[in-house]
Amino acid sequence: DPALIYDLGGKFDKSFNEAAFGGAERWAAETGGTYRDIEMQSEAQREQALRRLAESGSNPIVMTGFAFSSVLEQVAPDYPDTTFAIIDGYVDAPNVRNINFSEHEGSYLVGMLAAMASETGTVSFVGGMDIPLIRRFACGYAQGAVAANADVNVIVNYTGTTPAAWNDPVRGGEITSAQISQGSDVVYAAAGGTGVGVLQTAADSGILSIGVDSNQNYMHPGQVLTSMLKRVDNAVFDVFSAGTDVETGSFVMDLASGGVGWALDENNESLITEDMRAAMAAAEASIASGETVVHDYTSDNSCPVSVD
Amino acid sequence: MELRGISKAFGPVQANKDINIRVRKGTIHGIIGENGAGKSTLMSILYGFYRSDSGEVLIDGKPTQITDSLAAIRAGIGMVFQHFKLVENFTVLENVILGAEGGALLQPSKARARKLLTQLADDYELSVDPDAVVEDLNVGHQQRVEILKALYRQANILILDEPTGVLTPAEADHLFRILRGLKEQGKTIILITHKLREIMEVTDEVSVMRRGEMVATVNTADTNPSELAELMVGRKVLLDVQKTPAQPGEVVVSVRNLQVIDRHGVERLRGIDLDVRAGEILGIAGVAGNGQSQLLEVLAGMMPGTGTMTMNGADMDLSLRRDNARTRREDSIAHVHEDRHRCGLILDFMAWENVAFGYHDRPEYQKNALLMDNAAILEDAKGKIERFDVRPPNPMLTAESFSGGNQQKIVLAREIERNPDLLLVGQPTRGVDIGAIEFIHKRLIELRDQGKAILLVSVELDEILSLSDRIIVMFDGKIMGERDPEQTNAQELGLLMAGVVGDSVTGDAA
Amino acid sequence: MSSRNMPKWADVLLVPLFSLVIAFAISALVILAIGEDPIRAMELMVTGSLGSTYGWGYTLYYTTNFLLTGLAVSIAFQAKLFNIGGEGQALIGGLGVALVCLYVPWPNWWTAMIGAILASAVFGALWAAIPAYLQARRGSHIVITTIMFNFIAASVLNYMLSHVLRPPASMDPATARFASELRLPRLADVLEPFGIAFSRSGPANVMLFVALAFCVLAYVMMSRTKLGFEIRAFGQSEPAAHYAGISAFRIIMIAMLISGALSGVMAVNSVMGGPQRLVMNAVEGAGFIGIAVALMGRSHPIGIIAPALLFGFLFQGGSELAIETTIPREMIVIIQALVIMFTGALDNLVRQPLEAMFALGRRKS
Amino acid sequence: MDLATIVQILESTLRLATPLLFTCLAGLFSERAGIFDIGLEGKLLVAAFFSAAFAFYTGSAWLGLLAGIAASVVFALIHGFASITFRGNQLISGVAINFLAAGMTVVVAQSLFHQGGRTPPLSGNARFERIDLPFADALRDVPVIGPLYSNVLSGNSVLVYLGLLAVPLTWWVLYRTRFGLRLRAVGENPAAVDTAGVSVVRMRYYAVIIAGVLCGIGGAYLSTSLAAGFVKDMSAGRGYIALAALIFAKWRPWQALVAVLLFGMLEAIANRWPNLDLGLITLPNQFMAALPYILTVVILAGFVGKAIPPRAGGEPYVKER
Ligand SMILES: Nc1ncnc2c1ncn2[C@@H]1O[C@H](COP(=O)(O)OP(=O)(O)OP(=O)(O)O)[C@@H](O)[C@H]1O
Ligand SMILES: Nc1ncnc2c1ncn2[C@@H]1O[C@H](COP(=O)(O)OP(=O)(O)OP(=O)(O)O)[C@@H](O)[C@H]1O
Ligand SMILES: [Mg+2]
Ligand SMILES: [Mg+2]
Repeated sequence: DPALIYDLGGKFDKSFNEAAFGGAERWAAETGGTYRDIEMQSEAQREQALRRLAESGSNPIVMTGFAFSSVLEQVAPDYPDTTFAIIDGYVDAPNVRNINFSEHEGSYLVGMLAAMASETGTVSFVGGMDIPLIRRFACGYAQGAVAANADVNVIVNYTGTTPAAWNDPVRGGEITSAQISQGSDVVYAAAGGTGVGVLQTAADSGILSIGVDSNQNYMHPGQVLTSMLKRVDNAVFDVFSAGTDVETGSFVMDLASGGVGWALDENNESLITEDMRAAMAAAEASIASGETVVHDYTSDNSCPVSVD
Repeated sequence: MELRGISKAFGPVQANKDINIRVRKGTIHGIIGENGAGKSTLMSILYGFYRSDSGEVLIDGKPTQITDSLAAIRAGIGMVFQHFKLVENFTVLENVILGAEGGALLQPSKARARKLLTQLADDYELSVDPDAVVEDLNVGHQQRVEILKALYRQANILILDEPTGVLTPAEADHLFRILRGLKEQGKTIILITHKLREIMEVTDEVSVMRRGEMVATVNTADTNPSELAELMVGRKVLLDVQKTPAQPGEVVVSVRNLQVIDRHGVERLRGIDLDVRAGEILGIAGVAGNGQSQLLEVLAGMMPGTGTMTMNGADMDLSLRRDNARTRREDSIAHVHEDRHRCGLILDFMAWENVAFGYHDRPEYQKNALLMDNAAILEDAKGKIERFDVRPPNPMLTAESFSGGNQQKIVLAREIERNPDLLLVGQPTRGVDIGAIEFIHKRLIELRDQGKAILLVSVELDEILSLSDRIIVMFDGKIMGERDPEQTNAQELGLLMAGVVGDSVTGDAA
Repeated sequence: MSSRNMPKWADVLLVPLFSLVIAFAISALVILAIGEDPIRAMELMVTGSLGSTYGWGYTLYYTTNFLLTGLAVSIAFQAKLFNIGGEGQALIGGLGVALVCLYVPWPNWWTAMIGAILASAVFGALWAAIPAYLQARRGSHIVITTIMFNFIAASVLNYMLSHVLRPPASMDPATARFASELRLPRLADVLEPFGIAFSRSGPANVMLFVALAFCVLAYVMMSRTKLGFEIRAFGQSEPAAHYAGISAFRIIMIAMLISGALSGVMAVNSVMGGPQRLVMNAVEGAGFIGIAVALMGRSHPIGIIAPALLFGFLFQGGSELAIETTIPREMIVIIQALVIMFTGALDNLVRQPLEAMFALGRRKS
Repeated sequence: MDLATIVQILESTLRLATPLLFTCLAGLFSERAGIFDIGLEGKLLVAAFFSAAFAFYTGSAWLGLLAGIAASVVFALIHGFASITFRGNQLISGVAINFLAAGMTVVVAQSLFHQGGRTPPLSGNARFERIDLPFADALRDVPVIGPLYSNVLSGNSVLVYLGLLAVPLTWWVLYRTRFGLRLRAVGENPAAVDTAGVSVVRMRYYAVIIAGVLCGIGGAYLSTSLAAGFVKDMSAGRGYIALAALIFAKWRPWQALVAVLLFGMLEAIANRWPNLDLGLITLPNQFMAALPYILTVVILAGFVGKAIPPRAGGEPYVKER
């Protein structure tokens, strides 16, 4: 059977891990198959969780989160017959499938929407843990906002420097309040479970928010501008469907391949004007064709627009 | 008021056995008995602080259930405990109203209480500043607060548990005046003490307790001190200890201008000078709390002081920057602490471990540089237990499973068998039965006869008189005078203990 | 804690045992309440932790942690000091391990292990030293200060891992991996020469033997040396220790330094023995479990071995439970809480009826 | 720093100080009565969970509040049972309470909601509404006072005001009522209270129950006001910070308010500027997070005035040895 290990935010973070869970569930529903999954409680348990699944014969094993990289590097060689898939990480081993997303591209799109929807000309970003991966979101978002409105002011904050940053809604809410007092009227949360607090505070204070990873538009209908979709669900679904034959190597899921995108549904229809839709369509086409290149923060650890 | 068939056990200790006692209304009734006879326990039961295992209480002829202190208060009983029950950082007023506020809000209660207190103060010579914080008051005044508490609750029966133990004679006299005044107002007073003089002075009737039992109740007018003493200890008191005259030798320890201020900033010793010679017992008499305990602790290196102290000619460091109790032991000073439960023993340690306690770093107890030689200690302990007739003679029992007298023997065995040049002894026979007392006294004399110096502190005048070769009386941290036991008596010492030299009272005792 | 009314063996064995039974019974009720089968849960825990050498590999790994933290709490308890700061001391000990493993070119694993033990002991001891000093000199309540130091330690580690020790390319708040020569031999390696096959996956390693050796050493120290005598005396009665000339300052400092050092050494197991790098929260609450272990083991250096194994079993069994059932891993936190409550705070609930029973028995005979 | 920033920091301070305030006052009642309470964290956590869970089921934040209080009081009674009735070690009992709460909340949440130890997000009446104080709108434009009144003071959850009222109320109860006199006395010298005819056990139970109620409100605030639902470990050490504030305040109510506002402000500042640039040095987030604990240790060390706890604190009251 295939198996899935979630990162510390937990299976029900409404975002990244929940997307993975959604993919696994979809696979189970469609194929009638069964799978195992594990939520860890602490950093120190990563290795045990991974080994436990490998020991008990699960194959392939998908894990969500860059933080597994270092552990998988150790574990993968011990189980040569098991295929591992890591989302957001990179491990150079023959039995590992590395899946990465072009979050900067998706973030670019929602950044444009944010700038277009903003009345104050100030938009903001709440990141989870302050790491290059999340800066990639921030950087894409800022580029998109600037592209839509050259005078836009982008405020960027991170929740913390440890995994606890993924699961601190109270702090997320407070940071959002601070951003609102600085004039922001659209906030983008790329912070796992912390984002729940960001979206909540935004809704409470009557400003717009942007969800991440999963489609979070439903959480506050009419108050979430859109969600940056990161199709972790598809990634998991693909691996589970391929089963033990899953291809190893590195795979990038970008806008062109449908790996990232933005959400439009009945909850946010009214917020997205015709102009916005048109702008989105143009931008998507331009990025997919390679005409517009969104700078990837992690390629050189820098951003053309400030994201500190 | 009457108590019938009261019994109370604390675990294995039977503190009260089938006690019957009647106290007539409007009298002062004394209860005497040795330490540990069960006096406090009995009164605590009457006050509902402890619950008796069996027996009943009758007040004005009516059986009364005294389940807790509230019930006792309601029955009109007030009690002044041996150890005051005051909230030290509250004011007098707050202490007085605590539990009897008379309303949910404090301000009106306080106003009411303030008025009543002034009145009580006038009626009974009980003046205390209602706004003073209790911990700033001296013991005499604290005791007045306790009495006021009881009167404020309109107590008709007032119990005082050893009220004079901590008082100067002048304060005690003042207290007795108060008590007589209360009696005239029709209150009933129960006075617990083991001082015969006080019984004779103020009581109308007296009951005697011995080892948890009530042995007699007599009219004070019909009895005399020696009869009471006999009743108390259960046989003719042989207070004379067989001993030969002392042959004092060299000065072993010499103390000059010793002063001590304790942790709370209270002056405990105000310039003590004394010498103890080899082969003599120097007894220190005094009311508890006049600095005797501190004197022993300073000499034993448990408490810092100023002044000079030489031991066998060598200077000791009184500041305790270099010295401590351990180095004093190395300088051949042994110490039998007055509180064997708190200090002298580790109750949870076995007897054999207690025998090494304090000397556990001695070379004879070490196997090598790292390990102790437990077998050697055990062997040593067996010998000491045998020689000091500790019962049961089992070194593997924990110290707390021995009776008080046997615990004291363990301590003495440990300290005396070290053959110290100077032995400091505090209250050697407190809470110890008669047989053990004789044994302990004999051992102390023996040590003296071996040419060792002994400094003895005791609140028991008889003990001081019969053991000492010289007697020093302490009062308020000072030495009031020195007497030869052959040429003095309890009366004279009593006056000195009260701070009376010749005919004048020193200090601001009153 | 001792009692006149009961034989010592009953006090040492029966009281913790009954407490444990109550704690387990309540836990079973909780499992039942959330709709799971406690018997099956127990079976799963037993097979998962003791049913294979893979399980044993983890059980004994956790046991090693708890032996060391349990010992740490015990030594402090013996001096009547409640060191609740084992968690922080172990975190800082982990920092010591990481520093010597990363920056000292050790020739082989065992020199590295000795170096790491020394470093972690020093780091842990230093972290305990400030609360100890404040208690000894200024009377600051050691329970409160050690709690505060746990949080401060977490912040220090958090800062070190996110800003100082994290390799430039890495996104994890964790140090780089140590050189592979420094990997401690696991039980599989140790048992191989004896022809015993043991799973290579479980991280139990030579530190288990080091921890057991520390237990024996601590036992000898407490029962056979002057220092142990003085620590016990001080713990039983501070005034008596003063009377005997035992310096309170010295005993508080030494007991806490030993305690902190032992907590620190625990990190050698969980850092060098486990992930081979320092990660966030490498201690995983072992500092607190040490309290439960010490309470059950009556603070006896040998007495804590069985409870440490019990908690190792619970810890490993608990993670199996989380995988195999819908019972979350936090179930073992509940069990841990109940054990601490019943053996530590509600001791009298078990003791009083037992004492009454013994008193009754004595009266009859 | 402009006024808007200051106003935002103060707003945030008040919000973040509120759970600390309730918890700190809880500790004050308990410890003033001689019962040490390091189980504040656990009570806060368990209250946060149960109020969120009940608010979710009933759709009413007020019912959630009651459930949170009930849960917290149950935990307080366990503490009382161990430390008053069975005269156990209060510190150990507190530690156990904290673990029990940490485990219990997740296990129950998982079994009820299957969301990894969370409750579903709360909305509408399941959360406490914000209340606008009178004249908030009218005064908004008055310089300085306006924003302070209209933004900082006004527009908070009803529980924030309850917390602010609890301070004078606590002071009044403690120093102006019979109950307060007895409560303080029982923490200083229980034997005095006992011999005065007042039950020590009863007084101490009252105290721990009040502590339970206050922690319950604090926990409810956390999950149904400050946040919109429960997440695992959401108390995040606030119980310990409250304990620190209690020591900081030397067990006095007004000072407790000052202490929690100070600690709340530290948290607000750390949220606003993760790395606080002071010109000469940059203080990392972690330093700000550790500051309450560091300050408390400094206070405990007695370098800044001595913190003397209630004298009978931590000791079970034993009449017969
Ligand atoms: N709370 C207690 N727990 C256990 N034993 C006690 C307790 N109180 C008193 N005892 C024991 O009961 C016996 C009687 O003690 P009690 O205090 O009544 O004597 P007393 O006559 O008042 O003596 P003293 O003159 O020393 O005050 C003693 O053996 C004492 O050790
Ligand atoms: N007969 C009496 N003599 C002296 N004091 C009394 C008497 N009856 C009641 N009191 C005192 O009056 C006060 C009020 O009694 P009440 O029964 O209301 O106290 P309580 O219920 O213990 O107090 P609280 O409700 O404040 O905790 C108590 O302090 C009690 O001690
Ligand atoms: Mg007495
Ligand atoms: Mg009432």
